[in-house]
Amino acid sequence: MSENHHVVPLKTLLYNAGALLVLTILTVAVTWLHIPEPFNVVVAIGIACIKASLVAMIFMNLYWDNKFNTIVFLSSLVFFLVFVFITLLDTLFRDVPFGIY
Amino acid sequence: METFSEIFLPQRGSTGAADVDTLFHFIHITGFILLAGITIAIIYFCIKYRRKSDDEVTPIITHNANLEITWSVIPLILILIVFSWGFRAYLTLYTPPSDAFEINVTARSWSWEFTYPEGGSSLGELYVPANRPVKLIMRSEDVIHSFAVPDYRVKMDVIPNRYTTLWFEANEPGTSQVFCTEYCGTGHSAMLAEVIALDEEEWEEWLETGLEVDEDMPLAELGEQTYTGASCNACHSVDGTPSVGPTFQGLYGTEREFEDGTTATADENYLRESILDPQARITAGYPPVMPTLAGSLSEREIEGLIEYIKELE
Amino acid sequence: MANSTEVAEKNPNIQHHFVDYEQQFESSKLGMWLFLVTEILFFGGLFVAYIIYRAWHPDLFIMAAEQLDTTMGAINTGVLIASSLTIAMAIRAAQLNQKRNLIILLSSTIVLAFTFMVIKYFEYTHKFHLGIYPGEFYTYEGIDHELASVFFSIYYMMTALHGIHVIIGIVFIGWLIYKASKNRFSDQYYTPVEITALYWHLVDIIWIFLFPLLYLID
Amino acid sequence: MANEASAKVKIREFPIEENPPKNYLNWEKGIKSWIFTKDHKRIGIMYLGAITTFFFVGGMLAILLRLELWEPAQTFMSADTYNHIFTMHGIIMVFLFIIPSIPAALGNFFLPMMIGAKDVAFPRLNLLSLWIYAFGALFALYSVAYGGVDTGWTFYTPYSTETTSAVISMTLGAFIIGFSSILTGLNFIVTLHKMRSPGLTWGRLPLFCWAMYATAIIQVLATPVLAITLLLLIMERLLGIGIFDPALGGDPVLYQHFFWFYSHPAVYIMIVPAFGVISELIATFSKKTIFGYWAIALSSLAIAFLGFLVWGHHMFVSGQSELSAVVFSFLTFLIGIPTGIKIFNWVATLYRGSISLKAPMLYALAFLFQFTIGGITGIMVGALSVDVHLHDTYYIVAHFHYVMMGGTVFAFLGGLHYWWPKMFGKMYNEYWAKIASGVLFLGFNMTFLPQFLLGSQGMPRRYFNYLEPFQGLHQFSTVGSWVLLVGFLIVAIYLLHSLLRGAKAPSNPWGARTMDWMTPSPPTHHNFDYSPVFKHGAYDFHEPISEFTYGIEGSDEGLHKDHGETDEVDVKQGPEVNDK
Ligand code: HEA
Ligand code: HEA
Ligand code: HEC
Ligand code: CUA
Ligand SMILES: [Cu+2]
Repeated sequence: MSENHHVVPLKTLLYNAGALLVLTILTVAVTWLHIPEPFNVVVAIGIACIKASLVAMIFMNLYWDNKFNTIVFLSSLVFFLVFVFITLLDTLFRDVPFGIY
Repeated sequence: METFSEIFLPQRGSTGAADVDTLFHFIHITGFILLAGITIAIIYFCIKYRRKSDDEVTPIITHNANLEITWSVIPLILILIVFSWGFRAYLTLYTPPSDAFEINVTARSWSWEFTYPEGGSSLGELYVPANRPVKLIMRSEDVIHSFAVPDYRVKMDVIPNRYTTLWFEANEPGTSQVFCTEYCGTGHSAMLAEVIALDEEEWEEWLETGLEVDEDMPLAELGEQTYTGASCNACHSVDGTPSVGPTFQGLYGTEREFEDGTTATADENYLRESILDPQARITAGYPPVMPTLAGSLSEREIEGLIEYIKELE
Repeated sequence: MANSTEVAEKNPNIQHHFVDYEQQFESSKLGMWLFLVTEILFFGGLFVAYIIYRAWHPDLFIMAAEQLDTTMGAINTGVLIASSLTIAMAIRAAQLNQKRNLIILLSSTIVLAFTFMVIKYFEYTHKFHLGIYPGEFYTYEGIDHELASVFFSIYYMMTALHGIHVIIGIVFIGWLIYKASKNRFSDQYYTPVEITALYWHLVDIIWIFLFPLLYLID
Repeated sequence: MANEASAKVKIREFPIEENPPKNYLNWEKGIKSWIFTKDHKRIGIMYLGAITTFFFVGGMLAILLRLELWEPAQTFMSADTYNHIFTMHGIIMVFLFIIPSIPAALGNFFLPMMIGAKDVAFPRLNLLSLWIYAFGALFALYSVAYGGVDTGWTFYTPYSTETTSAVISMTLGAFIIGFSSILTGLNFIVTLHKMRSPGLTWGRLPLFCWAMYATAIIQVLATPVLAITLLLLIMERLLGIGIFDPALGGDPVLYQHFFWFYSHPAVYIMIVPAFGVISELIATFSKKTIFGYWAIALSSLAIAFLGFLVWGHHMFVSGQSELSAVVFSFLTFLIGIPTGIKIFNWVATLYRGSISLKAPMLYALAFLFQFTIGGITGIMVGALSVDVHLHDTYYIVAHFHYVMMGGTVFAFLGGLHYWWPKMFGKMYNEYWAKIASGVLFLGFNMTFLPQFLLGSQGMPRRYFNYLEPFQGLHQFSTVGSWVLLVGFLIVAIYLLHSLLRGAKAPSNPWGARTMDWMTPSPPTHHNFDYSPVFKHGAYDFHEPISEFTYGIEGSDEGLHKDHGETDEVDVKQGPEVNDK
């Protein structure tokens, strides 16, 4: 039974945590650089995404797991993005007069 | 065609209405044909292929790709037509011409106030020139309302924190009904108004004199007008039926009892106070919801209202 | 469903309607992932509010974020990452039948979770002290923006909801420790450890996004 | 297909025992055996009881609404009362009746049986979902006791933050009920993935299951957004957080985005299960392989997905940007295509079938007619310029009653009749059932057809008072609602009669081929006392019924005396294999 469950090596776990901590320091450090808008957001979110994928893949075992679980996880992000972008389609374009289309 | 149209739709009061109507009829007719086709097929099959014995065997027909494509593509074409048509008309509906005559609209629970560039304002009656584009710049003082004129096929929500706009061009002089079509509470269905489109002469004349209150009109008649114009009728009846607020019938001269236990006689002063500062004394058994009308009614209108209430025995 | 009763006798942790442990384990895990999906969309609503308001009022966010203590936020990020590590190691301990380690690792996860909450407590009280309350109770004058209270409403909604999730996590992990002390887990059965860990990692992931979005605006 | 020998399993036929003395209803006795049951069938029955009760309450409120609209101005209730009543009508019908209706009652009962499982994947969660539902309903009742709400079922801000009515407890109730819906959906997805019996490939899955699968996806993805929306609304009232309240700098239109991001997908939570029921009814009562199996199955998923992209069509005149209105309108139309595919495939299934016009089939045919009207008027209001005129008028009211009442409720009634013998082991009176379906069809169309006219002529919705010229149509509609009431009373009477002294039902009165019928009526406690194996698809009507009652040899532990045919199949096609 649990023979076919993946037991993650201790080293992998520790390295992963180390990488996460380094990225945390990095994300704080880049704010000292004062990257101009909007790239600072891009960098901050980019780093957060890498961190989240590390947690999901290693700690949450998705890398070794049934791929369907990954699909389930990613689908939530897809629908979240749908929510964000379509709403922005309204909120960012309220003052744009209709004539331009 | 015109009479056929009038079964479904109100009269066409604006230049934009015809395009909307044609699309409306197009969808109805196409839809009806589709529906008829489906219904006839169902009925025909049900009769033709009725079960005759319990051990009937049916053929194995699993699918047919050509059919699936046909009944995906035909609707696709139809919706593309409908979409672009609706889109184009919407574009005109919400792009006011630059020379439009501008009027400000203020919505509050539950009345409409119209302010004209010349400075005057009217309650519950919007005067516009016919055959000339009019642009409304609208704002709400409390919750969301919606300004709708079915005759003109226009509608737009009126929201508290920013201006929304709407434009139309009445194609002939006449009166059309205005509804509030966004639910706004007790008086929602009484939040009515009228648009009165005037021909050029009348419009010029109205611009000159209309904003001033007609000095000759008897006070009670003015009061009656204000009663609906300022939407007192949303909460007060004149025939004794209970509503949000007490009825006006027989109100004058009676002994009023208040939430704090005190009493007073409903005389002129009391009526004036009730209109201008409704929260000062709350009549027992009623919620403290009446909006103040100080500022939006002229002195003569207030007098008119009081006179009108006095006359309602 | 072959002979499910027979199998069930062998492993008392299998419920009657499952064929074997594998089916039950995989089902629970898929169930948990689906639950995490709902959690993501639940928080997603708040992120949408955040994004919309930030797009509308970038200046507000820059001004208001200055009131947030980056150091504390960063430490808390580290704390949560460490707790993710300990709970991931806890699964390993369960898989390898190391009962003692399992209990120690779960307990350290709880300790870290409490640390997180304590730091949050100090952050909150500091703000309350300044009069930075959510919504209408906001009284702080230091930020020259009429929507300052809206920023902090979003901040409080996000972090408080996250904090509630941390507390729920603490309760569940506490329950795991209790069960572990009763020898309930082994390489034959550790589903609860696995799915609680999934939950806990998600709480971590959400914080990973909250931290740069709320604290690191410049 | 290099089959290893080990994948082969001996199977045999298990002839169905008719009306055995022990079934799930009398398996255990006492109230406790119900409220603490983990049996999906009993949970389904309790849901059925609850939603029928709420449908009755919501329906009676509707009768009151229609009565009040008999005359302009006050007929017998005040404007405030009217506002409370239509709000309660909407909330009860949507959150307490229609969303749980087919999934939680019929789905809970039949989904596990259709896939040959003993129960759903998480029976305890299932029971929890019922309790959460009951708990949420209590909040709603509490709110009614404390004055009810008058916001409309949409809770638009800022009205909902300003009104003095009991908004918090009501939204809390809806918030809680949302979790029950999430749990049901989650349970169904896992059940369908992990609990299918050997041989039940995705391509053999009954279409009802496919529909439940699509519904469950929407429930899981959309309902959490409702939860956060209502939570923010509650916070707006409690703390004044100012996200939605314009008085505090918030944006009321943003609230509408949040609300409809859930509530538009929610309309597909209401209708997609109905599609599933209709697929079963049409196939069974035409005794014919369903036409376009994959088209119907996958279009449910397409609808579920597209349903997330169109919410803004409720906001064409709300003040959202024109760009988004245009995008929303375009996406809205796309949904017509997968839906049309379904309708056409159903009609094609009738072709050369062996059609039996039993009451469930009558409901299914009425569904086709009424839902097509509802759907096409949906296209009508999806057209930008036309919706400007029709928005918030009775045209909208008619549109959504045609899809919800004429669609979902009719499908629900069809399903209720279809599965009644299985659920309770009793036949209903076919004669009266046919009459009632006719009365309901008539009453429904009398009530709501005139509302299209009212709306296109400009009559706004949520209006307590109306102008004189609308009176004739309003009265016609009110009379229609009485016909509806009579129809429902007939249904209630003969169904009660059937419960008390109906004839015993055979195990498969309609000759269906899905697994839910391959067990006694009512089913035994564990659904099947053997491990079922699927040899054929759900609509292989050319195979005799005996081909559908196979199970793994010996899995009954010697319960079955008469031994049918034996066979051997490759069970590697079981659920585990399919997933990867
Ligand atoms: C069960 C519930 C349900 C369902 C299934 C639908 C289905 C659809 N609805 Fe409806 N709708 C509601 C419930 C539902 N709706 C409710 C409750 C409201 C009001 C909420 C409120 O404000 O209180 C509402 C309001 C509503 C509006 C907002 C109107 C307004 O307020 O101004 C719109 C606008 O686009 C709309 C569109 C649609 C469309 C395009 C579909 C489509 O899914 C329909 C698709 C079906 C067909 C098209 C018919 C079959 C197809 C064919 C026969 C093929 C041929 C077709 C073509 C050529 C297109 N609906
Ligand atoms: C599932 C959804 C659903 C259903 C089924 C119904 C059913 C009915 N609705 Fe409702 N309605 C809504 C959902 C629904 N409605 C919503 C969401 C709104 C909008 C609210 C808002 O604006 O906020 C609305 C609004 C609404 C209005 C508009 C109010 C207004 O805008 O001012 C009207 C007016 O006529 C109306 C009428 C009716 C009528 C006559 C029925 C009839 O079909 C009812 C018939 C039912 C009965 C008479 C009950 C009898 C039952 C039994 C005897 C028990 C036996 C039962 C079984 C055995 C199953 N409804
Ligand atoms: C929100 C609904 C509402 C509107 C609109 C409204 N009222 Fe009232 N009115 C009330 C209520 C409720 C009361 C009783 C409570 C109170 O005394 O404030 C009341 C009380 C009164 C009274 C005192 C009656 C008594 O019982 O002593 C007068 C006079 C009055 N209103 C006049 C008007 C006039 C004139 C208008 C229109 C210009 C108007 N109201 C508009 C709700 C309303
Ligand atoms: Cu104002 Cu409705
Ligand atoms: Cu919709």
